[in-house]
Amino acid sequence: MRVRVLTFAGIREIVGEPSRTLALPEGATAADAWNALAGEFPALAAIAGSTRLARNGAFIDGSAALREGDELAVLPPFGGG
Amino acid sequence: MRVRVLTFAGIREIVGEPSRTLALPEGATAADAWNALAGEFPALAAIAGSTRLARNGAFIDGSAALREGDELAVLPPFGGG
Amino acid sequence: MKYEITREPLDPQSLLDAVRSDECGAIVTFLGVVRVMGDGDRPVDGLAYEAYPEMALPEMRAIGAEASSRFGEARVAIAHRIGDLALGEVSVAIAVASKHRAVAFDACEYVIDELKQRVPIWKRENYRDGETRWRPNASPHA
Amino acid sequence: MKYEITREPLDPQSLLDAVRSDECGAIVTFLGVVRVMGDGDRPVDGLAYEAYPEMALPEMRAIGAEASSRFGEARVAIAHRIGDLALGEVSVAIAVASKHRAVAFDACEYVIDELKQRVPIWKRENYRDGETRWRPNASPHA
Repeated sequence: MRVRVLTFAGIREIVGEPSRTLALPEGATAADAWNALAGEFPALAAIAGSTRLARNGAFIDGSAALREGDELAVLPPFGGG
Repeated sequence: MRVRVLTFAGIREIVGEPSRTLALPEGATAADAWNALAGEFPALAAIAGSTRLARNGAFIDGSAALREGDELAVLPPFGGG
Repeated sequence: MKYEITREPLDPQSLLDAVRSDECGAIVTFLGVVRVMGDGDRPVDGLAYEAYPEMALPEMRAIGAEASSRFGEARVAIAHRIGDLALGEVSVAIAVASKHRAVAFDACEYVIDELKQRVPIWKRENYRDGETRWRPNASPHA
Repeated sequence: MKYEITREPLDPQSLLDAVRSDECGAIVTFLGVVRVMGDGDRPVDGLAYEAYPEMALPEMRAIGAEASSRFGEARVAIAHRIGDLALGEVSVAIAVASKHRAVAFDACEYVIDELKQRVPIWKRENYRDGETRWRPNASPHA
């Protein structure tokens, strides 16, 4: 299946583009998607602990199963205000 | 001696003018000035307890002695904001 | 910074401009607005404010200075309108700029609380039924 | 009332207009302003903000609704700017109108505190020496 990964701020700079399509096996979780991304961009490993994930606009745990067409946002710590 | 009495809000409405000159004996206090005013306008008696006095822009007690040319402000409870 | 008692409509933007600086990351403003219920339960058409400016302006300056020293450095501006005000018009505008927001919030709230108690300004409520009343602020200890 | 993420300069007056009503006697606003020291001790030339609007706007609405139910009825508007901001420009503007001022102050402070923790917006500090850094907000429990 294919999911769209959205990246922001420092993570976007590491990945080099704001949006990226990942091809994942059926049944893959959000953590699987993160690991696929971190495998490609080793600099992400250092910030895994402070990064949150959201699917289609709602926060999820790494254990959440993804579906074809999901939008997975990879969110570094917020700095608005 | 003569002092200028400034009145505001409800007190001004009772007295009928915003400023009034009182002729007082030498050595008169702020309380004497108030009593002279209240003698002329009996409706003031009911609000004596909530009225404060200021001389030349500074709060004073009734016991403060007045001088020729003083400006005595008679201040009902504040309502700004 | 800017302390004013005026018969003209208040301009919140001019207070913002008075307090802003390159050092300040937060600006908190308070606007008092004429509302239909006034301070009580009787609908009003509008209010009239009256001031003793020779005493009110120094007191407003003193409150601004206190606000700045109590909570942390802050830049304060206060404007109060007098005369006749219609529903929705602004009676008082306060702007406080500070490096950090907690100071700005605390200082702004301090200014409006103290202004209501200490500044010689009076308010007359003009009720819809034609009656009027000079209405003092509640005591903070009431 | 009004919730916005925009690249255009923020207009505090439009937020005031969005929240005012005949029932509200108090309007409290908060403006976040780009200051020379940023959040740290290094002088900045300016900031850049980035948002995930599809998630940020619903979260801003949720915070506004919480603020109104927690402290007493309040009308809330929130605007956040994104893109490049120079010194002195406004990054966030919040307006809260309520019947009484204590509610407006509490609700406004709640909104900015929660916004900094919960809304997916990011800030890059552009230092004078040419370096840049994405700078997260401090945790409230830090």
